[in-house]
Amino acid sequence: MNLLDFANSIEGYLLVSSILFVLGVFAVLTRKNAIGILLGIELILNAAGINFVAFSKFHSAAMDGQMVALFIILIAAAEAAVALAIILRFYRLKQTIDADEASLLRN
Amino acid sequence: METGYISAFWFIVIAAVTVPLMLGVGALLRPKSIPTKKGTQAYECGEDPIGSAWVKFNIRFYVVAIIFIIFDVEVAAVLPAATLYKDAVLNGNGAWVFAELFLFIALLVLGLIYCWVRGDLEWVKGVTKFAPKK
Amino acid sequence: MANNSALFAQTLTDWTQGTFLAPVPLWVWAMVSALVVIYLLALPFGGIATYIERKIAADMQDRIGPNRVGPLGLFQFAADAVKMLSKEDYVPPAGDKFLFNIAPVLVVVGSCAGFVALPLGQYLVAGDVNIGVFYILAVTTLIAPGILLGSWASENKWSLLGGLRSAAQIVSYEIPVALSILPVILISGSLQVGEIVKQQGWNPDLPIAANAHFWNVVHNPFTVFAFFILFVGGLAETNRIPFDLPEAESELVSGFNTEFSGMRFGLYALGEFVDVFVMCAMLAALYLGGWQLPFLELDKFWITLPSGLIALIHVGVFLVKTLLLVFVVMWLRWTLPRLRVDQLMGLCWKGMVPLALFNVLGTAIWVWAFKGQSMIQVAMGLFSGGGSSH
Amino acid sequence: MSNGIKLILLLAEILTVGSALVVAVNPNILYSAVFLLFSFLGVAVMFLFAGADFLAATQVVVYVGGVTILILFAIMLTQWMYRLKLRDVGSKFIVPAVVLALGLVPMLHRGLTDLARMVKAAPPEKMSEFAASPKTMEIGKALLGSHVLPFEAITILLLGALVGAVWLARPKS
Repeated sequence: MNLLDFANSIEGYLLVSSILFVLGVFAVLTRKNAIGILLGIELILNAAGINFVAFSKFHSAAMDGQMVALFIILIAAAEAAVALAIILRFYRLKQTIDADEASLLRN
Repeated sequence: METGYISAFWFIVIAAVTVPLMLGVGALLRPKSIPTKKGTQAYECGEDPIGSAWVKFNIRFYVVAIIFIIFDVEVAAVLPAATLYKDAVLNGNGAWVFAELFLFIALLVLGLIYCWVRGDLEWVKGVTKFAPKK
Repeated sequence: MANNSALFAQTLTDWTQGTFLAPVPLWVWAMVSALVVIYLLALPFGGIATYIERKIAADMQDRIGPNRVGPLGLFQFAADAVKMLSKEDYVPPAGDKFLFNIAPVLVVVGSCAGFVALPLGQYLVAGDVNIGVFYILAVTTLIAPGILLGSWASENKWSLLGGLRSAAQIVSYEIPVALSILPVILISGSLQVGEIVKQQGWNPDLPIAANAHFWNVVHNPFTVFAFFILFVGGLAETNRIPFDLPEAESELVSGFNTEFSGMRFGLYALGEFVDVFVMCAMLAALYLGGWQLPFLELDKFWITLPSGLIALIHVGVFLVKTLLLVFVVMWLRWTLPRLRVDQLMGLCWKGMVPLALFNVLGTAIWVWAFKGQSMIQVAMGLFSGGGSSH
Repeated sequence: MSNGIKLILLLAEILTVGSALVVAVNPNILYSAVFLLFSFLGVAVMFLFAGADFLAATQVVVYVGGVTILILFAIMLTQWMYRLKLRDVGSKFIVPAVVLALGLVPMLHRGLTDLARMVKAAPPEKMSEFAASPKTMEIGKALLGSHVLPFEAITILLLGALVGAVWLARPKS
């Protein structure tokens, strides 16, 4: 199987999705910056979306996977809005967005 | 995938290539530039800039963007149902799609009213009206 | 694959069947169509528009305007291009070089890619993709990050302020724009621009029931408002007066492109004019019937016209409608004062968004009540006494 | 599908992965955000090739036009940039993270491909037919029919998110 066919097969899609997921986890673990952690989470959500869309085409040829991927996109937007609002609130409180500073459960 | 997207691909590639192409043609044509002290400063009408331009800005922009993203997502989500509406009406079962559209509009209006009433749509924040002391 | 025949590339493939060009594959024709549309329509439009804008400005202020280069100053834009190409290429040393270089690419790609789904004629569309309108909305969103990143990379206070204003303005006005496209989708039941245009014909010889409804702008009372909201939203999305706060010269020098000089500035300006064209063309296609001649259907004409001539007439009609809208955009520039930033946001969120939502609801009720017929169809049905045509 | 078109997909996948790599490792948070934009675009192209045209446009509209702008605003509005220079390096998790990343990719990919083999694949002709058909109306039917409950739940969730996010972002007097 050559590279072009691999790219257009479910294995290719799954490989991209796995790498994206792992890079997302990596970013979440290594970033100190709260926005950096959010970037990692966005990567993870995209990886999940690719997964659903790939299975939707290659394994059922039906809409179910795409529906879930659509829901992921919709929820990801809500998540980004709330997460960034939290970051803003945290910044007002501490004048920093270093996630390590967020260990206290009170002001 | 439709054939139309092949055109889209070429449009994007050619538009992207146009930018370095034009800059490259310019590089061949123009005389060599001699940087001066004033010329390499950030332009502030001839004054020497004080401090970096990368400073923190007001959060109003941010609140607008938060409201925007939720509305954007809702509009994107209602498009598929909207394409079905005409056929559904002509086939006599438009009520279900209409209910969906109505719910969507009602939710957007609710969100808008909340932001409006709580003053999040005001650009000028924190300015209280002058109230004379008793 | 539906509507293959509507593709520019497919048309070229069909035309060249039996000639020596027959073995040329489809993707080459797709590339040719992209080259033709971008280099012979989009970019020249951006250049000539600067000349026309100055000429209109001069006429409105009782001046002569550019009149030195060529007859009537017609080659002014060529002189401008040479000037821009030969100017110093300035990259702010304190700024961010990578982002400074990538920002114009995003702006130009975002505006040029919108052309793909615009039907210049019935069979002259680069790619009449199924998600048409949504595709245009999607690719034009690339412009806002482009402007924001370019302004940040300049390391200039004017730039950053202008870029932030611009991004906030573009994203805010995207909501009324998207909501004003929704009535058209409710009426047409399709996102495909070619299909939407096709439904806007009107032939007086046909009975009402067999006719397509007329232009969407007069489909029902609500679409008239939706048309105006889309137009005003388009002005704001393209940073045109009265919404040109991001580059307000009296307060922000030149806004987000203060540090862009020479051809870099030229590309920004070009991208902006192309974006104006895409906006106006979208408006013409969605609400003003695109390539449809009013009250005529050329293929049902009393003599059969050659298909090439029909295609040319279609392109001409579409361009006339679009350029008229572009003219109005330029006209407004010398008519209206600039809004203040709080008025700008107030107009969007407190004025246009509620009105656009109301239009969507009103159109939905109209389509339901009159079974998708337009005002004209309903009125003619009443006068002829025939009642509903269904 | 011809080889040229498959090449576009391959390039999009490389763009996705390469940009994601920059997102994960670049110390400059602003560059991470910019490359996240390119990663989103690559994913949109992958969606397009998998027959999800509407989803691809939604991806661009929501992520590129919405989330990226929001993140860029957040970076530009919360950082004292001239002091921090946007550096974001060093964390006590860096060694376990590298080990985890190197180990996790083959594991995940192996597991997912095994899963893909276990599930019965769609016949090739059905697959290509599915990839070529327009999806907007299909999605509309599913949203109004089989998936109506999650869809309504998500619309209400979005309203809640709007109220919550705006409440959080509001300055307290």
